[in-house]
Amino acid sequence: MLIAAVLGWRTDVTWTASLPIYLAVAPLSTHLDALSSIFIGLLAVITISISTFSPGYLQHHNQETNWNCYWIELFLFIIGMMGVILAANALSFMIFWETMALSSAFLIVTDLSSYESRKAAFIYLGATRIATALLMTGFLWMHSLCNSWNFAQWHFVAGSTTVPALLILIAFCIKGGIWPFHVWLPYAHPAAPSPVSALMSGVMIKVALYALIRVLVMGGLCSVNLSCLMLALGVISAFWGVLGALMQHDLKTLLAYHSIENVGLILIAISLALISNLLHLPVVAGMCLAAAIFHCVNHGLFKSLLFLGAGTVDTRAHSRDLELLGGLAKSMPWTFLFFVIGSAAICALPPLNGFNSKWLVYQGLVQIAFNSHSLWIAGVAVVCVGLLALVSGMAMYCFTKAIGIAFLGRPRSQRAQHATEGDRGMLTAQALLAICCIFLGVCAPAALAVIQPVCSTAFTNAANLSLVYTIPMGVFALIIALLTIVIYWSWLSDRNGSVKHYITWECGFGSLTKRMQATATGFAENVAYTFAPLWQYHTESNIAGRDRRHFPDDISVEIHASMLLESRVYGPAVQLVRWLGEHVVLLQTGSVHLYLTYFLLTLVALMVIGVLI
Amino acid sequence: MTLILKYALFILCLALLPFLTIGWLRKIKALLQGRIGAPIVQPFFEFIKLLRKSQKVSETTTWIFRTAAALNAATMLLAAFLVPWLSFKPNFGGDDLFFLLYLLALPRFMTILSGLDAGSPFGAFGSSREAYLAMLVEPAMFISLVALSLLSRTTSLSAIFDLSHRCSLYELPVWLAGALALFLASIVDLSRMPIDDPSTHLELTMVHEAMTIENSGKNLALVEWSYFLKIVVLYGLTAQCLLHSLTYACHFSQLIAGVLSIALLFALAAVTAIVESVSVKLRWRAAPDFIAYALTASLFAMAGALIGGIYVTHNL
Amino acid sequence: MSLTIYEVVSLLSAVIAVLMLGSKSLPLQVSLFSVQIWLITGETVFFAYQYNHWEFYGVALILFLQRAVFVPLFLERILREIHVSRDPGMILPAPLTMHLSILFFGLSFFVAQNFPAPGPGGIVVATATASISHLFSGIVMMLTRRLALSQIIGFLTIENGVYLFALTQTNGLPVLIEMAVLFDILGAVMIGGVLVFGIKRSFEHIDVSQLKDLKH
Amino acid sequence: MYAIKDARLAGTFVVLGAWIQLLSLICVTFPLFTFGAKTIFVCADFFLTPFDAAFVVLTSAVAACAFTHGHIFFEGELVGSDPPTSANVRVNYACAMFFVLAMYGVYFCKNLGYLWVCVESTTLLSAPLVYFSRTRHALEATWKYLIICSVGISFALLGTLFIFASAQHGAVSGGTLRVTELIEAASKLDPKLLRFGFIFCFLGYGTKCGMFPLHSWLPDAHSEAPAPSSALLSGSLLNCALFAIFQIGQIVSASGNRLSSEFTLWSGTVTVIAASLFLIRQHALKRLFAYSSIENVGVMLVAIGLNSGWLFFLQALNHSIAKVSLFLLSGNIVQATGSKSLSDQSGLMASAPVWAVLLALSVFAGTGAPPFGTFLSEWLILMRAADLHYYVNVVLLIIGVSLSFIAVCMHVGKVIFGTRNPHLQCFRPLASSAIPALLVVCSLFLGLALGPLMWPLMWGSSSDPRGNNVTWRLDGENWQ
Repeated sequence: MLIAAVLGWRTDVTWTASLPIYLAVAPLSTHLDALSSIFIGLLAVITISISTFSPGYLQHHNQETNWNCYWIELFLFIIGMMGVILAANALSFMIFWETMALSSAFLIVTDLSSYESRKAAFIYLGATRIATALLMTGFLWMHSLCNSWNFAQWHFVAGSTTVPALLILIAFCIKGGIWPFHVWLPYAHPAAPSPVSALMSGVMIKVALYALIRVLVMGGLCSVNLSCLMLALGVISAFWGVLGALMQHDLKTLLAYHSIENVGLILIAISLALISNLLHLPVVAGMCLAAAIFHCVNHGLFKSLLFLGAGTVDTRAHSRDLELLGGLAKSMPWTFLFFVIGSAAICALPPLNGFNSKWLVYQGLVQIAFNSHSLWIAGVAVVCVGLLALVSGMAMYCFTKAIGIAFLGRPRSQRAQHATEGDRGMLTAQALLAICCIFLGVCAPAALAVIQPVCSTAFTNAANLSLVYTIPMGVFALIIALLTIVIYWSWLSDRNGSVKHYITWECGFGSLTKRMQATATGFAENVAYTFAPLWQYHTESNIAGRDRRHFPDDISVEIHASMLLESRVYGPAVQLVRWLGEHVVLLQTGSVHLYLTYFLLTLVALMVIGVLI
Repeated sequence: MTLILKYALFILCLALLPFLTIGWLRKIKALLQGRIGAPIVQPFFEFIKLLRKSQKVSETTTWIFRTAAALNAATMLLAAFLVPWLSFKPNFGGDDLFFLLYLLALPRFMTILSGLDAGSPFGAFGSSREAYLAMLVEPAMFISLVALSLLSRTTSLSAIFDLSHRCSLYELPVWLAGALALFLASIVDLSRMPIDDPSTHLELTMVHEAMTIENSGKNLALVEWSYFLKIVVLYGLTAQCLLHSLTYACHFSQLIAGVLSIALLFALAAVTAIVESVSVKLRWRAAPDFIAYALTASLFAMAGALIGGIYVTHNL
Repeated sequence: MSLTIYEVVSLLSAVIAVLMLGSKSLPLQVSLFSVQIWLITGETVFFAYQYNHWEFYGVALILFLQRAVFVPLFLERILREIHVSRDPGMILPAPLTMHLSILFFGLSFFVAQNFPAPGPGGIVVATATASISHLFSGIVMMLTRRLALSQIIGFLTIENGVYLFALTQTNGLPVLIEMAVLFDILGAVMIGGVLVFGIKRSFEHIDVSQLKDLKH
Repeated sequence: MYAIKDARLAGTFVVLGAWIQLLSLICVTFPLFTFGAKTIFVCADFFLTPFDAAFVVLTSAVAACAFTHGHIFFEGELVGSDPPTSANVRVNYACAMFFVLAMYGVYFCKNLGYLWVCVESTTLLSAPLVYFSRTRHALEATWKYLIICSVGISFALLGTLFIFASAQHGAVSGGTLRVTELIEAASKLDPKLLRFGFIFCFLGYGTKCGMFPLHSWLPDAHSEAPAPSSALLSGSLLNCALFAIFQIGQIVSASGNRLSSEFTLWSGTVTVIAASLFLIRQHALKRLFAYSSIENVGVMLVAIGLNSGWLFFLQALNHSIAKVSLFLLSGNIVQATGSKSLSDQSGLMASAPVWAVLLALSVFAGTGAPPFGTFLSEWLILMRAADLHYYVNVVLLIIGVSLSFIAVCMHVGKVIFGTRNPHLQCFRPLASSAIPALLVVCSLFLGLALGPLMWPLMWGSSSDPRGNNVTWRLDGENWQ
């Protein structure tokens, strides 16, 4: 696959299946070019890492499961994603798209016995089917407009293509987990086994965005409303995702919500590319597209790194609940190191890869602000900068929480106390991804050089990225590293016994118990309080005892948070359908007389129609 | 010749100003409170003293705690070399504003983690609050700096803060509002009053101090030093904004500009001292309201920059 | 207006069909049914005589044997076997069903008016009305009676209507088809009877309105 | 068959007979598909066009599969608890044979009268199949099936008579029921009578094929019949009734009356929606699949309404393949768990992985998920509808199809997943999953290699049609 990626970057390759294989009205054909090769490369790297990770993970997994099925489904899943990336026409796309969806749905239920995973799979299946239905509609529509199934011949320039474009956009948003279609994501990703969630979160939702770029952006979509809609959705999901992540205390759910945030970022970048193209700023457009693609790759890397880390924790500490973890840094140092690298990358801290793509997004925004002559566009761009800053601040909050509560401090439970380091395969996989993160962080120009041709094909005279990106990241990284080492060795390191070990300071109150540490809930309470209305967040504290002011006997705090979107929108919709179903079956009472009555009524109706027509 | 002089001068300032500024700040506070107070160079002595002391480290901690101080110091040093916080700071390039803002986020990340590392409740309080404040204050920082960058259509700080072009009428409000926003934001970021009272030692209320409660000896020295550096960098940047708004009135030679920028730095420190002695610490829940002022100021700056820009383009 | 023999006979049998709805006891229904058959057969014979369709004598014969001889005997036998003489009540009271079917009589008249002018065979509104109303009363019978047997009778009534239509509205189907149809219906009745036995055996009654286990 | 006293032996004979039949039919109809031969002519009333031949081959293929699997199935029944009498099994075989013959008849007849006779006799001959297990439920199902279908069918006869009458009025002296003659003289048929004829036939044959308000007998019959018989009912009988509707629709639309196509189109759409709603709340596996058959019938009705026979055939083909495999598998599962209800059948993946995988694949094949054949045929139908500007129907269809997919997946998912089922003992798990496996492979093949297979039939040329701007050859339907 890597070879294919490299190959594709050099030259465009088109392959059409030979005659016996033919999808009735369109051939099964694939097309490999610079864009697809980048994603193939990402897929390849992550596939390699998870396949080294899986064996170690599977050993500690539930016994009910059938591993041959697991591997087969995984294979199908990867094939499906590859196919979607390579598909050259709508029908091939649909084939692989559905293969991807169904196989991943099965992968979610790898643990056959658990009810949650089944529920998650059903929710996911429903969501993805709705996406497919929208896609079908959009594709058929486009076909009747363009009279071709080839993506290459689809042009979204005419006004008549707005609605199909919207349908396709929504479909990809559902698959990509954009707000408000993200509901399936926080269920599906945690329920799946960690390698799978790494693959889903790392690649699958990127594949949806890839399809967005492939079909809409490459199709030259130029509808102002759609672009603005994308921007709005992107901003909301970036914010909502990180907020949700802050509210979560299950490690994998937290990561899942963060995927929503990053997908939102990517969508923002894509929409900026479209908008700046509409503003006749091809340079900026190219930059934003590059940002989108680059962030896809980066997020793929560090998110799967984090998921693998979470998986290691899950298998070795037998819990994903932050409140039960703690002090793992001691028992699993390497996992800890990789997790810190991943978190730093996702918080976009230099000199890691997350920063570079985010920097490109910021640059795109300010460039639009600089060059647009409309006050409003510029204003919106700058405000977006502020929002992104807020989001990245929240991201840091969230990941310091994750690391601090899970890995630092002292174990909060027996499980955490007896945790052990993951085996070699697991660590190798994470190491590989971590190295990729650092490499892409330090050697951004190389990555940008790979992305360059895509932007050039998408927008004529797009930016020359090597000129845009001017930060000598490598040098700075080197300086910081050297300075740190120097300072550390000159003062902090424990040479002449200048370091005395001692217990944590406790005001001389008496030794600290592990329950005196901060909880994840408490750590994130500030944000929860600030954005309480959005999550219906409220606490019920109950302090009882004779002298409850000074010597309370027992203190209990209950926290309630619910998602309006689920409770007010999707829930009722599902209920409605179910209600319909339950009342339709009442027609079928089993009485033959009633059935004959139906017959009679139909007969009369038809006769009347026959007479009247 | 002048180049070498410039470098020497800058290194000198970098070495001295952090200690002097904080010393000066404390001195003013003492005077306002009717005490004589320690000499201005006192912080420097304390720094040396701490460097000589050995450090106590909790067994709970990991390498994060051990290396955080060093990494912070290194990063702050790099930042101090890149951010144009003095008019005569030689230009080393690579001073993109987003890069620098995220570079400043790196030590924050490490500090928060080191606060959590010992597993002590106080450190956790501090870290949580620090993260919260940072989250709230970053939009203000970003927007104000972007607003300034709108004036010179570039994101390179040294270009933005280039004194060679004088500030026109429509740029004046932008610079002022920007200065205000930056100042307020820095107050929060440096966790000074009225957000946090660095001189109190009630763990439950502290932010920065609580976070670094476990540090001692050499470790503490480095933490303190990087904190001092942060003060001068942020206040220096604010001072530069003020300096620019002054250029509306008259044009400065390099010398005066340099002197002014240091003077303004001290002035800001003095203002901080006054604020800290006349105001009381805000309730924690009220902190966002305070930060809202910073955000509003930055938005003003943005609006000014945009409208002014339109105005200019139409007049051209 | 003067009524042709066809009209008189068809209307008569239609009326009988309506009357069948009114009758409560099965044997009465069966005998009414056979009267119907007599009428229809007679009509067929007349038709054959009038147009010299010799083969229709054969049709008439088979029809007669089948419905006027075999079916009644068959039904009688079933009745004897399973000792059900009275209908265990019906979904709607008998008079009401009669009125209902009269209503449908009207509807069928309304429909019949839409049929085009008579062809050589002499389509007349009355005959069309009669045959269609047969259908309706058949269905009404099927869906108001609880007994399995009454449903069979209703079905046969429908078939009578269809046959009547074939006879009067078209001047004669191809005889082969006619025969095939007749035999098919015979088969239907046979199987129906077998099933009635089955129902009796496993439910101790032939009240089909209680067969309600399979639902949803 | 009944003469052979040993049920097992009889079964063997039936199986052999079925396969021989299939092979011979393929050999006979071979020229139609390849050398462009127009018809296999028996007499004016009986002949085969390639279109009919395709259906005949499909029917006999379904029969062969059903019988082959049935052989194993009935063995399982005979060894299982409360086994049926050997007599029942043999009666079943005998009726099944004649039933299949009657279905061939439906496709052979080019005379509406004989068509009617054949359809009616399919009802009569399949009633014993439903009655197989002699239980109360079976009896109830059979009674409903017989009564409702017979009534419906008698109306179809009336409709046929109307058409005959309409032919008598000016078109053909003395009237005719031959489809070809009717189509030739279509323009001269008396419109009013023709309209009523169509309405009655539609009603009658609609009852037989399980159109929405008249479908009520279908779930009972399909769920109560033994698995192979329900496979036959669902996989081939429905096609017969639909074929009849198609024939009459041809005549009506030849007379330039759009009524028929509109009727069929809309009833199809309504059926799809209704069936998908019915699917949401189900408790028994076979009833579930029965409703999904209804949904597919709706899709086929739409294809007929679009006047394109070959789409109808494609859908029928794919549906038959998937549904046969589904019913056979459900038969296995019901046999193994000894219960019809979904709640007792969970944990299949853990207990019988082969069946579970096959079940999942067949469900995807049956509910129109790519890369299986049904997806493509549905896609083509939607495409055609969109080209003819029936946008509302397209949208409704997509909604219905997706809804039914979700519903079926939910229910089947409950069966497949879950912890190991203690009281589930499989009877010859591998042998009993051979035929379903074969069918799934066929469906996959159709999904991926449909084009070349269909060009000779659809476009009369074995070259790449280049999308959809091509004239289709047969039955006067073509892409405008």
